[in-house]
Amino acid sequence: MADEGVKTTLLDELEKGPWPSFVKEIKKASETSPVCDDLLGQLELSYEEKKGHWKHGGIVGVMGYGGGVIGRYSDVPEKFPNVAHFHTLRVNHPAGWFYTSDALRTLCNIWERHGSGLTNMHGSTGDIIFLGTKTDELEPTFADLTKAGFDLGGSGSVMRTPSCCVGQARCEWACYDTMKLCYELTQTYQDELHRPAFPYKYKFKCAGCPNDCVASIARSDCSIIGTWKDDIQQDDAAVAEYAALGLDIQKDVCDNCPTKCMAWDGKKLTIDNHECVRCMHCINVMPKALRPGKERGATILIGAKAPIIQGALLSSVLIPFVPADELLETLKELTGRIWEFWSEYGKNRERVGELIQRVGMANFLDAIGLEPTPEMVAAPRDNPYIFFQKEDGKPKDGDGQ
Amino acid sequence: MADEGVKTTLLDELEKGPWPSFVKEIKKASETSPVCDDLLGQLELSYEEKKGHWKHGGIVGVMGYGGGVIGRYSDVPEKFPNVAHFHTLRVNHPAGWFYTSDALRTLCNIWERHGSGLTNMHGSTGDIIFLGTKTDELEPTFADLTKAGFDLGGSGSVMRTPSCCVGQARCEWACYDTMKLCYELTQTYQDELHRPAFPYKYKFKCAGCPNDCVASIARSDCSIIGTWKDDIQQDDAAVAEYAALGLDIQKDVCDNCPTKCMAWDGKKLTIDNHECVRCMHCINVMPKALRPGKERGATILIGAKAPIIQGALLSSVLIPFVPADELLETLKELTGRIWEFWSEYGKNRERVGELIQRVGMANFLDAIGLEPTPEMVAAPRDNPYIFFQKEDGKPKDGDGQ
Amino acid sequence: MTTTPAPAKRITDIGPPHYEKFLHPLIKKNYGQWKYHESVASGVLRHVAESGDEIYSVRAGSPRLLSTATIRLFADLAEKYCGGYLRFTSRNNVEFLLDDRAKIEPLKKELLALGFPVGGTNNAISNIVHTQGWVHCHSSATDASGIVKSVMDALHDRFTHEDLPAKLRIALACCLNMCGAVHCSDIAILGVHRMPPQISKETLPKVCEIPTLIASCPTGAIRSATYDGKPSVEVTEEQCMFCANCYTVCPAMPLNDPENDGISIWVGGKVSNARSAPKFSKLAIPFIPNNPPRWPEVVDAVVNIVNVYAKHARKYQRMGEWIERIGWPRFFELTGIPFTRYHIDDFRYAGTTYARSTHIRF
Amino acid sequence: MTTTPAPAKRITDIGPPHYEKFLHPLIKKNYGQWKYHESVASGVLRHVAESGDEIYSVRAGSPRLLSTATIRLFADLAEKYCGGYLRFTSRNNVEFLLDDRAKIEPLKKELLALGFPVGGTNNAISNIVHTQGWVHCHSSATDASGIVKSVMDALHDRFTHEDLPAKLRIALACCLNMCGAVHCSDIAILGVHRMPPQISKETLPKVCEIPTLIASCPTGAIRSATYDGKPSVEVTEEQCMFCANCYTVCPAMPLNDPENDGISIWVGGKVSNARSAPKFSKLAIPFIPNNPPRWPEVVDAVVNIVNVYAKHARKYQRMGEWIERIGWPRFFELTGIPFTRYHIDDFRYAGTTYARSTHIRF
Amino acid sequence: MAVTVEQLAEEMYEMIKEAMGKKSFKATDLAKAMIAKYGEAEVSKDDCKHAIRVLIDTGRCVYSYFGGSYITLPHKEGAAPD
Ligand code: SRM
Ligand code: SRM
Ligand code: SRM
Ligand code: SRM
Ligand code: SF4
Ligand code: SF4
Ligand code: SF4
Ligand code: SF4
Ligand code: SF4
Ligand code: SF4
Ligand code: SF4
Ligand code: SF4
Repeated sequence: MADEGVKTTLLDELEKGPWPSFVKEIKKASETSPVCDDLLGQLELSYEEKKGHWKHGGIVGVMGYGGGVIGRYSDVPEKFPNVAHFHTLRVNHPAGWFYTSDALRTLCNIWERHGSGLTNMHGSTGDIIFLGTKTDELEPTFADLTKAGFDLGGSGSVMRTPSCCVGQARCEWACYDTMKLCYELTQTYQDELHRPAFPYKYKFKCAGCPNDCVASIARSDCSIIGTWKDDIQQDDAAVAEYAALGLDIQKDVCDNCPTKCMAWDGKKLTIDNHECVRCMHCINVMPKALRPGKERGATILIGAKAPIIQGALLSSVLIPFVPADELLETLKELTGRIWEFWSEYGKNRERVGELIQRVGMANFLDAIGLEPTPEMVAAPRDNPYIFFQKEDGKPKDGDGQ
Repeated sequence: MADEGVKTTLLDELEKGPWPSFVKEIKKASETSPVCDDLLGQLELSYEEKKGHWKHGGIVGVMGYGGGVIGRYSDVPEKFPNVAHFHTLRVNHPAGWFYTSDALRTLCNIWERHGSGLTNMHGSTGDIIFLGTKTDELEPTFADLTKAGFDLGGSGSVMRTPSCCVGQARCEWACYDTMKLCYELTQTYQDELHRPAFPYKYKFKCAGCPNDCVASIARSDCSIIGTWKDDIQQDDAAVAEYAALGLDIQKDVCDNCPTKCMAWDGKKLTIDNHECVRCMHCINVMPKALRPGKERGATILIGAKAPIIQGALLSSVLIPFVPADELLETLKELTGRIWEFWSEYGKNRERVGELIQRVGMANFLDAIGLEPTPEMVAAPRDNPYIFFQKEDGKPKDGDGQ
Repeated sequence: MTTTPAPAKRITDIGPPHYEKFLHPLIKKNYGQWKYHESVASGVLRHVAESGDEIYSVRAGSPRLLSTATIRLFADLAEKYCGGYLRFTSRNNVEFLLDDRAKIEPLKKELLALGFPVGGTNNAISNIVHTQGWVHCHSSATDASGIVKSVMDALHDRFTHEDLPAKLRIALACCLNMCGAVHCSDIAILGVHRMPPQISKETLPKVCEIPTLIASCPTGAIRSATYDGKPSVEVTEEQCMFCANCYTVCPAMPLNDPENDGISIWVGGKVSNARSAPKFSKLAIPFIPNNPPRWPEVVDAVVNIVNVYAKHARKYQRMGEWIERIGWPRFFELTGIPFTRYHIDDFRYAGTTYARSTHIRF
Repeated sequence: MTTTPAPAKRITDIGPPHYEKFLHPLIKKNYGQWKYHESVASGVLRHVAESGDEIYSVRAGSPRLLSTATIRLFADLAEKYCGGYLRFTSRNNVEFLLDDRAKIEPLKKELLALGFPVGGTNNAISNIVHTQGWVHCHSSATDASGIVKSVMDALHDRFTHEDLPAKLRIALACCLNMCGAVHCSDIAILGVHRMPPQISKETLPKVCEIPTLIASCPTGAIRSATYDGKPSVEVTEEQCMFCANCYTVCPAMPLNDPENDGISIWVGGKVSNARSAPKFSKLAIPFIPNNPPRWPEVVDAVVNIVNVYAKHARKYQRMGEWIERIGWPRFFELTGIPFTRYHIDDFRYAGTTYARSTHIRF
Repeated sequence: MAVTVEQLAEEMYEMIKEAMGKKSFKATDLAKAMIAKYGEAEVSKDDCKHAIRVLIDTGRCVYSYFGGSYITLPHKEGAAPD
């Protein structure tokens, strides 16, 4: 038992206070898994020394896959032999992170059998993280997982586990079926998920509307964000009700509209839908009165990533609108072309967003066969350094080269 | 006479239409100056061939000065011998471009005596441009000019002729005396204006208020733009008058205020001056009712330039506020330090704005002895790549270098 | 990669289970047919379908690092109150999906008794997205879970109450790799190094490819050198900005150091397209030393920023929208955070961040 | 440098004459004491001093390229109507300064008769800031004065009437050096090359420093080479974006070419801090061939943009402010200008110009 | 197809062995090398993918990971030695 086995003076401080404590979780797990005592011990050491005690990397995995396991070794194995190996498995979550009690228990059973009993529900990319086991247990864990219908997620230079917002399962604003798309992308690209063949990682995230509850525009190489093309659906009676209940429609709604395309005369709300940029604000404030239009689909954006190493990127518009029922096909076709170009020209560890910046958006569009549209840019160029192409320029003969 | 001497079929087209014609001007000048015939001839050739006919550069000047003359030679001198040489002189204009009829006539006399009789009133930097003469005439022109109290402006790697808006001479909004400052800067730096000692050109422009009628923020390495610190002076009666005359104060004034810090209740205009960013809009719309505050001075900004070669720059804030009566002294001190750093570290043809971008604003501030303030940035950095300095980091001993 | 012998008939590439298996029957029935939602109480949402059906979601805070024991607890609760149906959110909270309004209060009571606060909806502070820290990563400049716990303890009331001007999203990443994707958060807590890589001269030639290593440094601080006659590298310390990219590709270049590692705080990012476009977080506090177990200076800094925001922002203004309204100088004035040379950008887009107008508040 | 022998006693470094000598007595008296102004008529301003004194300014358009004959004409008019006091503006118009209101109309009449339109004040289109072009510069990709004349002929009514939503500033520069500082104009007309430098192999080694030349190219398109055994350079054409910086430092690298030189049009820049911060102009039309003497395609393009703006912009909205309100896609739609690959930035800040939100109008 | 998947696998294996300790190859490096050698008519990207899969599934090669993923010979288990 943790309480007997290890002294955790510092960590014990983190059992106090109203927020649920991860230290308590580790201690709970240590009741059934002795490795957790050593984890506590090493963590306490880190807290004393203000320094991590894990070695760099480690190359382990399950047979045939190039990802899904993060190898991890202690740099003080003599002190904490039970965490000398402490690898994690990334288990691909079900779309939308829905579970039944049974499914959860199945996962618990497997992980108690083979590992520390510690998890992250979930990892930042969306996977179920099985936190800490030994090399010998990897293959058996994998066998039990697949038998139970689960498979590994990604790590290394692969497509990563796609994720999505709750979407049509529980949200009235989902402009397409995010969970279905997420599931189908995951299934379509099983090979790309498990066998590294890219210059670097590639992430998909599917959000049902511009609220982007899965942070796709900030965190995925390919962001699919629901939107609509026609007019906002408006229920005037419900608008009146909000007003009657005290909502200041002018101030709270109209004044916050980014394009100021809404007018409220005290009785009637008028939206100039031609000017609306589908930001969702008015809908968010009055969900009973306003809803996205009926012609639904998504905007496809490309290139988000964290800052390493050229600076963080947000995704940028690639296709302004794809109807909901054409999304999967369009994405498959597009993704094929993107991956082909990226695999051919991407440098090692170059994310697709960085590649686009390096070669220029226009060249990237050429390569993947898309026409430039003004929706792709916040503004046209302001510098005069245009690479006019040969077809446009008519170079004359001369003594030049 | 032009009409007899040269055929200008194409140029003649540009004598038509309501806007005053430069072709007419050249023809007028050709009545007294035969070189203008050849200028017309060569220009007509350019119009036929869609191509300029001047050779690159040419190194001419007046004795002792390194600037103020742009050498120019025709590449078809055999056809147009009178413009075989066609140098321009840049003559430093009086601040604010004010003249008397006499002063203008004096300039005309000199230029008819020594040159083509063609001018630009004025060049883009602000100089009086004497357009076209021969090498032999440079020194005599200069002698006549100085005798009449005029001197040359700049060209090459010098401080260029400072310029300013009309300011307190005729504008109620001038927050400091732009013409005086412009004049005094010009006089202070006569040596730097005439004898190239910098990595590249350096321009001052002085605008009396944020309307920036001399485009200083876009066109000068050092921009001095008037502003105020206290509250906008407000005349409620005059506001009411504007309203009575039909100005929609809510829509035209308040709604256009960038910080929305104005409120109009139909009777009284209230400005939250604490939030005002001194944009001038409300004052521009109601000059009789609103005026800049009484605590006046200027913001000093640094670094504007045209795009060659790192891309165009606008000036950025260096000192948010300098009281009007301290401006000249502050600028002298600051400019000394800026020029010292720039001369030491600037690469050949590197403008000061480019240097700042290259070495980083913080290092530039260190070098010129200014403290960083948040007014200098539109926003703090969004990337985590901070060059922590040694004083802050406490590097330990180890096996590192 | 070391793999252990696999059983004869291995199952691979099956992907995750189909989500439909896990959907509450009422959700399956009304899939794509939701009409509107409303807040029932803090942490409790009511979604109403076109059919008139209603589903209630009760959201509980989670430390994310969960023992199977706790997961079993959640499973038990789900079974007891909602037919075994639950989900986790994109911010690692757990959501119980109920079709019976009457069961909300009992469930809440039980959750609270077990130490799981209910909240995080609407204009509350939700869970902190975070990463591994000293619990599992080799790369960390700080711990993750310990800081999250300390900060959420202090912000607990902001989780259980929906009374902020708008949503406020906090995220933490323990190094510049930013697995917590903190770059677009209202408040971001980011572990930073301040010590250049300390080259392990002995191991370097054995474990690293030198050209790859040299190429990895964005500032060109790494040059080739020889050590004991063997190829190695050296680092020009003035050119290092501690990104640790060299360490990612070469284990012999560790940067971590007890005194020089610590925390930076960033503010004003957002992800949603609501009102304004998504924004990056910007630097607020360059460095706070690591002070485990409870990082009091970090907690104070975050709480201070939250309080100032809560007091001054207008309704519906996210952190970044508020700061854009009042201007960055005022943000520093109101929070009392000093503005330093480190706040001024000097990376590739630095030029675009200088104040290129005279719009100034005095 | 070639200098001619100078007279014994040279006067140097005296600077320009002191401006006070040239000020109207009424201006000198009320210097710094102006109270307000108003528009009397298009092209005529009335400034009122605290003292109650009034000065009238009558602004006339000028081709900037002036013969001494015309300058003498202005001098005569100034003497006749306003004691000999006049000035030029920062946009090269001439302003007559009158203390007698009664003289305004006669002066205007005489100006008009002489072919000098009165206007350019307030929300009119003022004079076009421009440069030398084929009249004097070696570097030009187009003429300056000819285009300005043609465009202003077409926009003459917009000069003499103050009926635009806001000020509209046009500028022209005949090459990328941008002496007309067109980079922050409501409408910018910019001469561009589209042909890589044509190396004059014979002269190059004689007139240029090869290392300086190579260093001058921002894209690294110039590499050293030998020609006839002598050191020279060659240009990788695909890497050239026609900036002509190489030509500025080396005369043996001319880029100009009748077929490939032409005009690009840029829109939406501004300088003032009124309402919004100063902005750069953005690309509207990448290329229009040079078509002297009257460049009809350029004139049409500018007039079209002005008309669309005049029709759609709200009061007080400058070109760029209007476009930001309606969005760039709509700008291209309303003006009928095609959007091409050239509009997408690929220079150093390119990444900041991509549309990184879902804010889209359909 | 003139070149069999097995042949490709064998050649890739040799490549990897040769460069061991000097350079690591990514999947695309291997594919590019094979296509360069035999030409697109003889060898497709898919062939190369299959060849890599053969190498991995038989355990002759494994994936490694340092910032990005590489294909290498199997080696002793463990983290980077210090
Ligand atoms: C459950 C969840 C989706 C999921 O698949 O897991 C979700 C669910 C809802 N979101 Fe969200 N959002 C969820 C993460 C997000 C995120 C992602 C994140 O935080 O990392 C964002 C982007 C945040 C950002 O911009 O930085 C997000 C931005 C929004 C917004 C836009 C808020 C804004 O004004 O910027 C709304 C609209 C609103 O709240 O008015 C919204 C609204 C909603 C609604 C009301 C949608 C609906 O009609 O059902 C849901 C209840 C929200 C609530 O908490 O009150 N949701 N929502 C996520 C809950 C996370 C949590 O546990 O707290
Ligand atoms: C486990 C996880 C953090 C967590 O606690 O949740 C994680 C952990 C690691 N990430 Fe990450 N990343 C995790 C999500 C992310 C995210 C967030 C996301 O996917 O939404 C990001 C930012 C988004 C992005 O992809 O840019 C992220 C950006 C990185 C980066 C920087 C990549 C870049 O291009 O900027 C690295 C460094 C690298 O790949 O070399 C990295 C590298 C790592 C490594 C493998 C460390 C390394 O240098 O090799 C970490 C292993 C930690 C460990 O010991 O377990 N991790 N990583 C997340 C994966 C769990 C999952 O599968 O669900
Ligand atoms: C005479 C001149 C200054 C000088 O020293 O020569 C001048 C004079 C005045 N300007 Fe200006 N501006 C002058 C060039 C400018 C410039 C520079 C330029 O165009 O290159 C600008 C910046 C333009 C830009 O932003 O691109 C400029 C931006 C303004 C503004 C701000 C307009 C806006 O809304 O953005 C005002 C305020 C207004 O008009 O409401 C203004 C207002 C004024 C006032 C009303 C100031 C006053 O109270 O006397 C003057 C009469 C303006 C008029 O034309 O109606 N002046 N003004 C310049 C006349 C040029 C011309 O011949 O047309
Ligand atoms: C005469 C004038 C244009 C005009 O018609 O008004 C002019 C003419 C020339 N400029 Fe300029 N510049 C003139 C104002 C400007 C301005 C506007 C300003 O000062 O407000 C700019 C943009 C602002 C700036 O300084 O960035 C300007 C930016 C340039 C540049 C690009 C500099 C840069 O750092 O980006 C060059 C190229 C160079 O210096 O190598 C240049 C170079 C030239 C040269 C000397 C050509 C050359 O490559 O050497 C031109 C000589 C033309 C001739 O034959 O007379 N000129 N030049 C202007 C000077 C008249 C005067 O003294 O009043
Ligand atoms: S992104 Fe939109 S559709 Fe998806 S859960 Fe959030 S609000 Fe609903
Ligand atoms: S969705 Fe946004 S842009 Fe559209 S009307 Fe509503 S608030 Fe305005
Ligand atoms: S810049 Fe300001 S002070 Fe100067 S003329 Fe223009 S409006 Fe007047
Ligand atoms: S000067 Fe500008 S910011 Fe200040 S109150 Fe007037 S309109 Fe608003
Ligand atoms: S943010 Fe850095 S330290 Fe934290 S888990 Fe990711 S890679 Fe590891
Ligand atoms: S930490 Fe970053 S900047 Fe410093 S040496 Fe390593 S790669 Fe270069
Ligand atoms: S813009 Fe170019 S061509 Fe025109 S005057 Fe300036 S340097 Fe010469
Ligand atoms: S024109 Fe510019 S890009 Fe082309 S070769 Fe010359 S310097 Fe290089």
